[in-house]
Amino acid sequence: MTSRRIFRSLPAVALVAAGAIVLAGCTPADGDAAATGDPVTGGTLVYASGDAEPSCLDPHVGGNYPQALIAGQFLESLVSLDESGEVIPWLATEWTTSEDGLTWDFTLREDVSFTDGTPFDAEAVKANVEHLKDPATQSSTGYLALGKVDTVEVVSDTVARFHLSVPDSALLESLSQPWTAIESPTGIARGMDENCVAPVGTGPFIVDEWIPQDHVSLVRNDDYTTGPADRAHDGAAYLDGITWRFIPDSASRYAALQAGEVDIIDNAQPDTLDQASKSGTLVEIDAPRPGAANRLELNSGQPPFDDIRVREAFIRAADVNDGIDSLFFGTADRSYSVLSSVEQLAYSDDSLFDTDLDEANALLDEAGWTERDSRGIRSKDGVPLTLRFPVSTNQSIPAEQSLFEQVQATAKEAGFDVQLSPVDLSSWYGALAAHEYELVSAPYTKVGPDVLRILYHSDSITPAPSGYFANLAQLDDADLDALLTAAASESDPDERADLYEQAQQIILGGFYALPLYDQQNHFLHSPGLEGVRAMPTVSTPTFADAWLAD
Amino acid sequence: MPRSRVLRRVALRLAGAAFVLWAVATLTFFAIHLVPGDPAQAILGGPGSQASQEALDEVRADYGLDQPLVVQYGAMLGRLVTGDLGDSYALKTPVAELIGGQILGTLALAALALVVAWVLAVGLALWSTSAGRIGRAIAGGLELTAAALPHFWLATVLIAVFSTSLGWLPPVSNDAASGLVLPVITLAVPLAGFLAQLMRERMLEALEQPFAVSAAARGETAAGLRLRHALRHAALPAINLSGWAVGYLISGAVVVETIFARPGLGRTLLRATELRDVPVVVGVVLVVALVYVLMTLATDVVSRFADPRIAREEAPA
Amino acid sequence: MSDLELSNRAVAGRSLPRPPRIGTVLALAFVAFLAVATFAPGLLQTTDPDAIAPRDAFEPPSWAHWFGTDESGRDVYSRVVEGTAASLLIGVSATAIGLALGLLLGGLAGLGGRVLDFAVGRVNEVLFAFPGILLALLIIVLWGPGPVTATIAVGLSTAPGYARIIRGELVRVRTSSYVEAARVLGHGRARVLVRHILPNALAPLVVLATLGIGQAVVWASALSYLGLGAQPPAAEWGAMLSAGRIYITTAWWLTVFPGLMIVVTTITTTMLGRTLAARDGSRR
Amino acid sequence: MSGGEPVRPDPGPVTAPDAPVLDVAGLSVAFRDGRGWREVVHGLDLSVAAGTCVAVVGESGSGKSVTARAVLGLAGAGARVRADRLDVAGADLRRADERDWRRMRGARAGLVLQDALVSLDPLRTIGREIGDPLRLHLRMPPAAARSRALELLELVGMPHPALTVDRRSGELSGGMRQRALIAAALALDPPLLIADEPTTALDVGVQARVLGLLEAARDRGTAVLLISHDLAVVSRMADRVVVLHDGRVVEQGPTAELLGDPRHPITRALIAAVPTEVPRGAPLSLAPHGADAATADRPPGPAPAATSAPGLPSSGPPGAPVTATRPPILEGLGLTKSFGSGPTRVLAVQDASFRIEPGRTLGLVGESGSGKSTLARLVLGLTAPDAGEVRLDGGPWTTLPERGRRPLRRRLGAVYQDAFGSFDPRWSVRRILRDALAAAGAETSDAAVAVLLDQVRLAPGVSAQHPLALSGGQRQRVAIARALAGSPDVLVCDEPVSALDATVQARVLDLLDEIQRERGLAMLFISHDLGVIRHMSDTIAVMRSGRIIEQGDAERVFTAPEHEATAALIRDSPRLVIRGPGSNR
Repeated sequence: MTSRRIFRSLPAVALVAAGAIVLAGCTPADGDAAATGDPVTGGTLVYASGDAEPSCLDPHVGGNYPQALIAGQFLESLVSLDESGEVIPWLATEWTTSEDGLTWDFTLREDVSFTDGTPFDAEAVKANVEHLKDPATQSSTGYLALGKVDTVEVVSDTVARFHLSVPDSALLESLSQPWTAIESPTGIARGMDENCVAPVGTGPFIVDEWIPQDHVSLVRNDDYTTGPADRAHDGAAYLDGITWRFIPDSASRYAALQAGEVDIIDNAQPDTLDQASKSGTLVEIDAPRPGAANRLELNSGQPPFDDIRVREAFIRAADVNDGIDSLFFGTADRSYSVLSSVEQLAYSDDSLFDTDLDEANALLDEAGWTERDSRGIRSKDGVPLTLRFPVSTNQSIPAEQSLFEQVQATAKEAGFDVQLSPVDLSSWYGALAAHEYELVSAPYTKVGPDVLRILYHSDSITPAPSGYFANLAQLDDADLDALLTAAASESDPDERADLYEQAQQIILGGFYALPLYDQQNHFLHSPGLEGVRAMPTVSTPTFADAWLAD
Repeated sequence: MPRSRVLRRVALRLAGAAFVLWAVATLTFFAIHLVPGDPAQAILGGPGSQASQEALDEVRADYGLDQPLVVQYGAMLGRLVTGDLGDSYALKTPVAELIGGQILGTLALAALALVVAWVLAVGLALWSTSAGRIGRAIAGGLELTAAALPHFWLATVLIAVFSTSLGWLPPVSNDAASGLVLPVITLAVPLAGFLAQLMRERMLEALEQPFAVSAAARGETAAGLRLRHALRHAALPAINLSGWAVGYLISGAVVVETIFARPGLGRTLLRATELRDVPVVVGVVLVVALVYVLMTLATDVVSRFADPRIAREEAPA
Repeated sequence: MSDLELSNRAVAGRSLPRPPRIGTVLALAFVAFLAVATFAPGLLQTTDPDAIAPRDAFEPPSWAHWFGTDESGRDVYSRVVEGTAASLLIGVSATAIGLALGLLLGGLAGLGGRVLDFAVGRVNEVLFAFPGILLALLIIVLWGPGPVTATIAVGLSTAPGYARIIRGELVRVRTSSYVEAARVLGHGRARVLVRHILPNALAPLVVLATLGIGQAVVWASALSYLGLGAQPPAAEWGAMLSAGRIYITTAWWLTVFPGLMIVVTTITTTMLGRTLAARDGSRR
Repeated sequence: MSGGEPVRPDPGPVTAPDAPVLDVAGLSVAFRDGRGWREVVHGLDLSVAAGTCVAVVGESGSGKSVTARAVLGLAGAGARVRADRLDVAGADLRRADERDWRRMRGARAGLVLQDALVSLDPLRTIGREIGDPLRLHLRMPPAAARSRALELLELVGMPHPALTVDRRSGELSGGMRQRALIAAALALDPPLLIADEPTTALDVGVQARVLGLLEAARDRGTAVLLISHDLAVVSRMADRVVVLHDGRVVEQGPTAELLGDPRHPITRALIAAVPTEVPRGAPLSLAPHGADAATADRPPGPAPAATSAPGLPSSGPPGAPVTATRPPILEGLGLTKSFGSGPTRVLAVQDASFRIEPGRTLGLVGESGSGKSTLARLVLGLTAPDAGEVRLDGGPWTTLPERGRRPLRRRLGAVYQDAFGSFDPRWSVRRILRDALAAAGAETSDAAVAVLLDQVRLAPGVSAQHPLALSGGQRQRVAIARALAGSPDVLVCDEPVSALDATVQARVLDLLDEIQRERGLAMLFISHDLGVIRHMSDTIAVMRSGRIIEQGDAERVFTAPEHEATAALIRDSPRLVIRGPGSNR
C-alpha cells in the first residue's frame, strides 16, 4: 500500500517519462533488450537505495516499498505478471476458481524447498496466509490484500485451497505482490525479531547479514530452481551476491554511481537522468509503478472544495504542463488518469484538464468567491480562499516540490491562496488525520485497478486507529461505491473493465483529483551490469538473471 | 593546590557531570512525550500504519505506555542507572546495541575532523600572524568564509569537485580510508575557521606581550616566537572550546553522515526523530551529552595541565 | 566563543587587527544594500521574485538575469534580494533569542552570588550538551518544522555561549575598581548596578550580536537542508541554498549566489563587529 | 657634551678597554603615524664601556625604553631606526638584517625588562626560558641547557634552584622572577646588559638584591645600560647618567657631578622630586613644566608654611608622643581579616590597631603582601573584619550595616593607585565628579565641579574631558577631586603615586600636602616607598605579614627603628646619594 510513502528519506525519487527516453526499452522489459553478450558468472553487485532503510526485512511486517525492493531478491510469490499484465505462474503452476468465485485452488511447484531446507508445500502457503492475517505480525499491505481470504485449506502437498468471504477479482494481482510473498514457515516460526533480520524464502539470493544504517549483504542461492514463467534463464543467479547499500542523499548516490562505487541506483533525480542520457555512459531503467498515478487530491469533504465549481476552477487555474517539462527535463509525461499508465484499465480524459484562467475566474465568481484582497486572493463572506497543502519532504522529491510551488503561483492568479508547508512524515500524517488540508499528493502503489476502491470508496474515509485514511479526496458517492464494489467481485474481464471505466469517469468528471504523472521509478546502472529488469508486478528490479560484464 | 581541594573539585565536577546527564535525560524524555504522535503507532510500523486497535493496546501494555508518564519516567531512570537504554520502537532491538554499533563511526569522524581542524587552524594562524596587513586581511576573510560554510553545501561542492570532476575520492564512504577524506574535510573546514579566528587573535595578543619582547631579546627567531611562545597562549582558549567543538561536530555529523551515507549517530538520530522512536532519540542525545561531558572534563584537565594559572584563580561555570 | 575573546580584547582595549579602511567602506556599502533590500526590495529587484516562467528555467547568469534563473524560471537575483528580509529576520531574531536567554542566565550567574552562579553554570552545561542540530531536531519534533521553530532552535543553541560571555563580563565589571570606587562614594547597590555594572558589562553585546547574526543564518540554512526551514515560496537564502544544491553540477548559480550572500553578510557583520569592538576597546 | 670616551667611575674596579661595548651616535627612532613619521628619539649619542654602568633617566615618554630597544633592533615593526654609529661589542648593526640581529641578541646583549611577571612566558618553566639563549646560540642540548640554567640560578642567588627551575613565572615571587629574568639575560655572559626599569614594582629588599646582581655583573666586566626613572637607584649604581627629555639628551655626565650640580632644569626637577630626606611639608616640585602642567596645571599653591591652617600643627614636633591628646577621627581596634579557609587560609591582617587624629597623616608602609591594601579595604568598609572594628569619629563604622554606613561614607575619601581604572570607562570627568557630589548630597552644578577641579589645581576645561585624554598626573588629581567631593574628614590613599613619574609624583604629593593643610584632613597614606612615606607622614605604621610590627612618630621610626625588619627596610631602601662637589642640599 502506501508503502512508498512511509520512510522515504529526503531528496527521494526521480521521474522520467516512459517513452520520452528513446532507449529501446524504457519498459519493464528493458533488461532482456539490454542483455547482449554472454552472461558472466561471479561478481558482487552493489545496489544503492535512496529509500530509507527498512526496519524489518520481512515484507509481511508493515509492508512498504523499500521492503518490496529488497525482498524481491530473496522471496518469491505464487504468481507473477508478464509485460502485458497477464497473470503467469511462479511458485504456483496453475489455479482454478469455483463458479461462485469463493474458492481458489492453487497447484504448487514440486520439489522446491526454502533456503533453510524446509520444503515448499501447501502447508507453507497456509502458514504464510495465517502469518499475514495475524494481528501480531503487524502487517498492513499484505493484510489488506488478503482481506477477503478467510482460510487456506491444505488439499494435498501440492494443492492449496483458498476460501474467500466474497468473490475477489483482484486476488491473483494481490498474490503477485512481494508483500504477500511466501516465506519459510520454519523461518516465520523463529519469531518476528529473528525473521525481520533474515527472512527465508525460495528466491535467487539469501540474506547473509544486515549491518543497520550501512548495508544488507545477500549471497547467491546455489540451489535456485524456481522463478516466474517469463524468467530469462534457469538455475542459480550469475551474481555471487548483492551488497544492498542505503545512500539517502540523491546527489551522493548519483556521484557514487558515476565514481563506480555502486553498480545501480534507484530514485534517480530528473536532472541526473537528463545528464546520464546526454552523456550516454549510464543505462536507465524506467519502471513506473502500478496502482495510482501521482496526483493532487482535492479534499471534497469540506469547504471550499465541497463545491464542484471551486474544484473545477482550481483545476482550470493550476497549470502544470510547462513545469513538468522543465522540472523533469522532459522525462515525465503529463498524466490525465488517476491510474498508472501501466494499468491496463487506466482511463484518461485530457479534455477535462485544459487550463483556462478566465473560466476559473468565472467559476469562482459564480461560486460566490467574489471579493479580492490586495494580493488578489479571493474571499467569500470574509473567508479567504485558502488551500492548505501539506507536503511530505520525505516523499515529494525536490522537483515535485518545485512543481507544487508553480501550482501555487498559477493558482494564485485565479485568486487561490495555496499554503505549501513542507513537513516531515509524522507531521504530514498528523495534518491529514486532522483534516487540516485542502490539497494533498499521496501516491499509492498496488497491482491492479482495485486500488480505486481503496482510494475512492467511501469506506476508506473512516480512519484507522492511527487516524490514517486512504480516501483523501473524501469522495463520498453512492454510485461510485456501487461500481467499485461490483468491479471488485466481477470475474468477467470485459464487464470489470467497463465498471472501472465508469468509476474513473465519475472521479475525473467530478474534479476530485488533478493527475500529474505516473509514480516515477527510475533506476540508473553502469553499462557493465546486464540482464537486470524490473518486475512487471510492482516494478522492483530483479537480479536473478543479471550479470556484471568485464 | 592542596590535595583536599583537588579532590573536592573533582568530586564537584563529577557531580556536575552526573547532574548534566540526568537533566538531559529528563528534558529529552518529557520533550519527546509532549510530541503529538503515539509511540504505539511508531512501534507498529510508524505513522500511516493501519494497525488495529487491539494491536495498539497490546503494544501499549507491552511497553508500559499505558502507565502514567511519571511512572514511565521513573522506569526510564531506573533502566538508565543500570545502563539499559531500552528497546528501539522501530527496530525492536536494544538501543544500547544499536548505538554501540553506530557510535564508533561518528566518534572516529569527529575525532579526525577535530584533528584536521586544529592542523588547519594552527597553520592558518601561524601563517597569517607572520604575514603582513594584507595577509592578515586575507586570512581573516578565509576564516570567516570557512566558518560561514554550511556543511551540506560544502559537502556537495567537495563531491562535485573531487569525486565527479577529478575522480580522486569516493563520494560515499567505503571501507577504504579514502572514504573518510571528504566527510572529515567537510566537518573540519568550518570548525577550522572558528579556531583559526580565535587563535590568530590570541597569538597577536601574545606577541604584543613583554615576554615576547624578552624572548626576542634572547635571540628567539620569529618562527620560534610563534611556535614556542604565542602558540601555547593561542591554543589554550581553543582547547577550552573542544567540548563545544565536539558538539558542533556531532551536529555536523547529522548532515555529513546523511550526505556521505556513513553509518553513525547522526543518521540514527535523524531517522529516529522521523519515526518518533523515543528510546533511540533519548539514547543518542544521552550518549552525545555523555561525550560532551567527558570532553569538557578532559579539556578541563588538559588546560589545567597546560596552564597552571587556571588552578590558581578558580572560576565556576 | 571567539566572540568571548573578542569582547575581552575589546575590554582590554588592545587594538584589534582592524579591517583595512576600504574594507570598512565596502562593508558599510553592503550593509546599506542589505538595508534597502530589507525595507524596499522593490528598488533593487529587476522582476517579481515569485513570478514563475517554467520555460526559462535554469538559465545561467545573463544581462536579463544577473544571477540566472532557478528551476521554476524565477529570477535568482530578485529572489536573493527578496530573501534578505526573511534571512536577516531569522538571523536577527535567533540572535535576539540567544542573547535574551543568555542575558537571563548570565545575569543570574554574574550577579546572583556563588550558589546561583554554580547552578546556572550547570544549566549552561546542560544546554551546551545539546549540540545545535540535536536541539533543533528536538524542538522541531515538538513544534513541527518551519521558520519560527528553526529560529527558536538556533537561538536556543546559541544561548549558553552568550550566557558565559555575559557572566564573564558582569563578573569583570562587578569586581572592577570603579565599581568599588562608586561604593566607597556611598552609592546604593541598585544605583551602582544601573549606572556602572550594566552599561559597562553589556556594551560588548552589540559586538556579539553582529557576530552572531551571520552564524544564525548559516545554521538556519542547515535546517532548511534537512527540510525543516522556511516555507515556499519564501526566498530565504538558506532555503534557496538547500533547494539549489541538488542542481549543483548542472546549475551552480542556484547555490553560489545565495551562498555568497550568506558568507558576505557574515563577513560584513563580523568586520563591523570588530570595528565596533576596537572602538569600544579604545574608549576604555 | 660628547658621549665619547668612557668616564672612570670613582667607585668600583675599572676594566675599560679602549672601545666602548655599546657605541651609539646620532640615533634617531621614528614611528609611522597616519601619513608621516613621528620621530621620538632625535640624534642621540650614547656609549657604555665594559665594566661600567650608564644610566638613562627621564620621565615616561622621554624615549628611554625606545632607545634601549632600538639598540637591540626591537624598536618595533613600524619603527624607523637611523644612526650614524650603532656598534654593539664591535659589530656594526646599522646594516644588520634580521639574522644578524638574532645572532647578536642574547649573545652580545641581554635585556632585562621590568615586571618579570609579564616579561617571562607564564606558560614556560623558567628553566626553559633561561635555556633559550643557550639553545638558540650554542645549540646546547636540553639536558646541558638545564644544568647550565641551574648554575645561572645559583649565580643570581635564586633560592632552591633545583626546585624553582621547573616552576613557571606565576608560581614565583616578584624577586625570584626578576632573578630568573636576569639569569636568562646573563646566560651567555653578554658583554652588554640592558636593564629597563629592572627594579620598578619590587619591594625595597628585593630591589636592593637585584641591584646587587646588576652591580656584580658590571663588576665582572659587563657593560650595563640602565634605564630608570628612579634617581635613587641610579645614584647607587650608575657611573654615568644620561638625562633624556622628549627624545633628546638634555644633560649627561658622571653620576656624582650630574646629581651634585645639575645644570638643566629638567635634571633639577628630577632631583628635587625625590622625596628622600626632604622634610615634611617642604615642596618637592620646582617651577611647573612637563606634561600635565603644560595642559591644565596651575602653579602649585603658595609656600606651605603660609597656608598651614591655624590651630592644626602641620606636623607633630619631632619626637612628640604619638598618643596625642585630641580624640582620633579614625581608629582601628584589633583588626583581623583572613581569606580562604582550611589549609589555604591566609591571615591578611592580624590584630592591627592604629589611630589618626584630624590633620595628621598615618603612613602605612610595608612590602607587597604585607596586608597594607587589605587594611585599607577594611578601613573603607569594603570588607568586614573577622575581629576588631574601625571607629569613625568616635562612632561605629565597620560594625554598622552597609545601609547604615552609606550616609557616613562621604566622610571617608579614597584615592587609588590606578586612578584611571577607578573611573567608569564611559564617563567624562564632569560626570565622574557630579556623581561623587550627588553621592555626598552636594549640589552637582558645573560651578561645583569647577570648584572641585580648582581644589586640585585643574582648569575647569578639564571637566569636559574623558579620563583617557588626561595625563597620569591629571587623572590622579581628578581622583583626588572625587575623593574631596564629599568634603571628607579622612582621606585613604593607597599607593596614590606609585604609578607616576618622579616629577608628577612630586606635584601630586605637594597637592595632597596642601589640601591636608587647607582642610585639616586626616590621611591614611599607604606606600611601599619609604621616601614618600617619610615625606608624607606624621606617624608611621610598618606592616609585615599582616601585623603592624612597629608604629610611632615618623622621625623616630626612621632614626631609631625598634624592629629589626624596619631597620632592614630602611637600610635597603635606595636613597639619592649625592657625592662629590656642590651638593645643592
